[in-house]
Amino acid sequence: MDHLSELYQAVILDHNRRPRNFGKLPEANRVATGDNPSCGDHFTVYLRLTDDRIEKVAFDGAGCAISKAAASLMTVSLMGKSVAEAENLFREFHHLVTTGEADEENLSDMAAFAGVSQFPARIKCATLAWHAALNAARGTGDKATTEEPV
Amino acid sequence: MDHLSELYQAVILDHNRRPRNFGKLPEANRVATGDNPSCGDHFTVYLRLTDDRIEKVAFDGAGCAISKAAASLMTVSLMGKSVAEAENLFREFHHLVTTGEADEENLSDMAAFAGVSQFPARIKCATLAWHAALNAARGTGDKATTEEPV
Amino acid sequence: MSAASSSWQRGVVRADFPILDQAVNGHPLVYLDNAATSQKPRAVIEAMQRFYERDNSNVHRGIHTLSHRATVAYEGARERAAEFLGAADASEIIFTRGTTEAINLVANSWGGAFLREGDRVLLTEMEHHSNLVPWHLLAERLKLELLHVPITGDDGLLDLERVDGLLDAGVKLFAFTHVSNTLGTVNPAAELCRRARERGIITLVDAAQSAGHQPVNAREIGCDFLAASGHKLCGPTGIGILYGRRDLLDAMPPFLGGGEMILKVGLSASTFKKAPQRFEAGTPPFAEAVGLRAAMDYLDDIGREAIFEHDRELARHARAGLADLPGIRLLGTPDGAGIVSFHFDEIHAHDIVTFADQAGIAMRGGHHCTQPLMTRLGLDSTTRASFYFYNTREEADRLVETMARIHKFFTG
Amino acid sequence: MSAASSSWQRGVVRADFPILDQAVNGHPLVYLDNAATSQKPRAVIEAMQRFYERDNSNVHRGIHTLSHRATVAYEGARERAAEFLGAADASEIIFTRGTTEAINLVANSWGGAFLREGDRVLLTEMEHHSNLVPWHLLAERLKLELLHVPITGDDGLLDLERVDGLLDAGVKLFAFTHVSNTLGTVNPAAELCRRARERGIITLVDAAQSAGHQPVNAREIGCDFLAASGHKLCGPTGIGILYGRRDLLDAMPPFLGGGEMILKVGLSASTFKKAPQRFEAGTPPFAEAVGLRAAMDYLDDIGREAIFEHDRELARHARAGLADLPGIRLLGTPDGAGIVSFHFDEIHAHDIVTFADQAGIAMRGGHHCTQPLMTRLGLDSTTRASFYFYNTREEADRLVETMARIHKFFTG
Ligand SMILES: Cc1ncc(COP(=O)(O)O)c(C=O)c1O
Ligand SMILES: Cc1ncc(COP(=O)(O)O)c(C=O)c1O
Repeated sequence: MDHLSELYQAVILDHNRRPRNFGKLPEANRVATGDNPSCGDHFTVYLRLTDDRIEKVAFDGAGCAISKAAASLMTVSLMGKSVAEAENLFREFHHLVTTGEADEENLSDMAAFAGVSQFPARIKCATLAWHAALNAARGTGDKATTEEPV
Repeated sequence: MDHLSELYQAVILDHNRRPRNFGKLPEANRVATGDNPSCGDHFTVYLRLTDDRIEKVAFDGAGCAISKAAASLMTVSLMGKSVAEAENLFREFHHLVTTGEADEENLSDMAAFAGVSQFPARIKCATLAWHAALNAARGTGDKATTEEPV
Repeated sequence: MSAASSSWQRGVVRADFPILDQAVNGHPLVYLDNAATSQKPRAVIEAMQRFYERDNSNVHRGIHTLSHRATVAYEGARERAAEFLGAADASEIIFTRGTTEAINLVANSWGGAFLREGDRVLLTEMEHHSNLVPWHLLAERLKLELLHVPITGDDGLLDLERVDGLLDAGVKLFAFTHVSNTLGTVNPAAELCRRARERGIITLVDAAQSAGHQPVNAREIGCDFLAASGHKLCGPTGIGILYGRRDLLDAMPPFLGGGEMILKVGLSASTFKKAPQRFEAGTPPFAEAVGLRAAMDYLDDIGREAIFEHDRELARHARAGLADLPGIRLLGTPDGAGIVSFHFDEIHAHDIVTFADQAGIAMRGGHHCTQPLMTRLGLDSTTRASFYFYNTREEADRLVETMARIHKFFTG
Repeated sequence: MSAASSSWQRGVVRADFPILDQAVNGHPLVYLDNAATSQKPRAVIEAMQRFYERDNSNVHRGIHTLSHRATVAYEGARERAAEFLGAADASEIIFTRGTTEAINLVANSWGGAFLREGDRVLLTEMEHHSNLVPWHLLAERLKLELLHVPITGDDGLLDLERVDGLLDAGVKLFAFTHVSNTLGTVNPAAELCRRARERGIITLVDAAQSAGHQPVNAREIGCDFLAASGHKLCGPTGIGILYGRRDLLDAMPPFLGGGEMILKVGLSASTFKKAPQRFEAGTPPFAEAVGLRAAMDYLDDIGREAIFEHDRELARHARAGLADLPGIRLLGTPDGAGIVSFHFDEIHAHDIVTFADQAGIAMRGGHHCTQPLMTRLGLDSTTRASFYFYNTREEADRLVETMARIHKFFTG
């Protein structure tokens, strides 16, 4: 069960059980959804964007522990970031979940997702909400699905 | 080359080179064609049928040595037969080419086709003109193809 | 149970399946994903290997020795499939890539020729996407209306009282699954076909989940079409079977065009062979047919009645154990086939499947290609264990124990 | 020639093909029916066997270890195929049953969506039925007109002077074979595609006979679609490849409906994934993909340039020997691929093939699924010898000697 406790670290189980910024965001001016058609996971990410800066962010929807905790931790980390900073952060996060290597300073609590790299089938879960958030931030309005190329 | 000389007996090579009753039959009142779509063999059989008796028979078309010789020998043997006798003769011929066993008295020269039974892929060739002839005799007017169940 | 079945319960058949003899994540593999695809006995793997090493050649077109051997093997597989599925004649058997292509063939060829704007097609709420999407595409093209037999609830039974009324609503074709891949429900196929037949309605039975797991006889069922996949019945991938009643097949236009299915081809038009060749354009999966034949022989050697009893017995046993876990929602009925689907209030199927995999257990979590059924049940996904004759009671026990541990891990 | 090619000429590669080591009718097998299907090296047979014995599981839908391994293997084969055929990206590769299904996919999906009554499709007089009949079916459904590039004569070359005029006659799609399976003609695919592209005409290249016999790069050819069959390039039956330019694929509606290709399915409508998944409904031939990948590796290890030179060298050698036989009519040109087709005035192809088979030589006689070409040549059938890299000069000599004996037997 070593790999498992690495995957499901305490911080992940905690965010899964008590997701932060969960719910709709009435003042949102950007919204996008993310679907994983193969398992039915689906999230909506709400952003309040002012002058290219993410002032507020929330999400709702349903999914596995990994996708839900990743969405929750993402909302915490995106608060106050510029869109460019968000893109950078995602690049680091993506690097983390695909390789297990982290630059802990930027990722802070999200470093808990290092274990995902041992579970290639779950990488999609960890990045689902991120794809939706970035689509919203970029204003492309596209629907993110795990079927799209990263 | 044993099997081969059994397949291509002198009488078959002879009928292939000099097919009997080859050509159209202007006085025919029944005509049917036979096709082998996999190799392009195609024959037309012409019958003059009076009171259920085959008075005259001819064929034209093109095909391999086996199919041409079989057509030629068939025309010789059908001359003067009733439709029922033709059906019986075909049953014997079919038995011969599938099993190699002959009742030589009825089949006479056609017994030369016993070797075909060693070449299952060639049975279709030996029976192609027969199917056309019987379709003509029965007056079904169907086109015979080797794709039809025997 | 037969002597055969008691011997395979003692683990004899397991030795026929090389793949089962391995450790996954440090634990002996417990393969409970049989509804997705079955494993292959050595007899099947070796039949194909032997074919490639001795007889391989394209079929039909050739008259040399190898070509003749390959053609005899391919057509022999067709005859065996006719027997396996209770067709009247080998000409009622068309080889396809799988169940999905078989259903698309019927939708395109039969549906395209015989359905008209406003016609209705009856399906059910428990269909696999492969028996839904072909009809969606056709309905859009021809402007058909699709109706669905509802299920009664979590037990996943078809609401049989609704069937007659729906059939009477101007339905031309009734297509339904024999066994639900998500719930394990065994639908009363013969009874459903009888009701349709009385009304002159054409029937298609999706036998993907039944053909390798219980005796399936198209004539006894009384259906017009029946579809199955080789890979789910111990055969190779790349091959499936469509059974179609001869008179229906004869009246249907071609599906795909190409070599093998034609009588005469000109530059701008062609004429076509009879069934089954008319529906097999291009080089068919002939090596796969050899493997499929070995699979059918293998299954009938064991006996499909015995397999059915074994599968459902394991499912009942697993169900009984799982029922005790807190917060579990069990779907389907104990009378179903060897498939158990369940849901935990607070744990997502993907987390369960990942956890189980770490314990060496291969299961599936998701919508199982039955999204409308999920919607009907108010779920996004379930976790599914599906059994086959090579699974054991001990494996069912390991499943239950592992689910108990998972529950503790995520909620305790 | 490369070191590799000289080593396989010394018979090293033959040892990789178990099937070649057998006697047929008392003579060592000489397999000259490679245009119908190729034989399989041990590496391909064993790759599939290993897959079934260790990794077999359905792809995409699962997240357990075996399913992940199978998915990685399947998608790895797609990437390898992209490289093998010069696609820009793996998403431009769709796995089909074979060339025939690939062409039908384009005809139905692209043709169905983008062609209209009165539109013209340009083909050639030398097409295989698989690149004719799908267009016949579509032309009948949509009322299209089909045009054909003529050949110049027995040399079997396309009349290139006629191409521009035909393309200018309102053609929307130009579909042609890269290499003729009957004549061995190698068409100037890049040149033909350039002329079409200049006019905004979509192109489809039938690479069934070229993909395993010479370097084939879709981007260098500049085609929009390209189709090939696994079984003709040392791979298994049941799998083929359609290359399609990404932007075209993205604009095309689904072909078949079913599992794997959907985003969301409701009871009466569905939405679809992007290419390539959109075009792969149902369980794909994933074990075959593993075999196909091994085949592509095997061929590129030898080198397709070397294979091309070897094949055509044998064909030229056989041609030279056959040319001396009285009454022979040789078709195609000495510059073609490794295929020799011929006709004797007084001897039918079937008799030749039967006779050759008795001498252990596997050849094909008939119309080779190119009836319109036969009509054009004024023939019912030809006899065809088709070479591959495992054939030897001695085998080409045996062919010539045997044809001389046959000629004597039937005419002497
Ligand atoms: C030129 C050509 N096109 C298409 C095909 C059809 O290929 P398949 O039968 O593998 O679909 C063939 C082979 O028979 C061929 O030679
Ligand atoms: C009930 C049912 N129908 C159809 C299918 C589709 O079968 P295939 O993917 O082999 O075409 C499946 C399997 O996935 C199934 O379970």
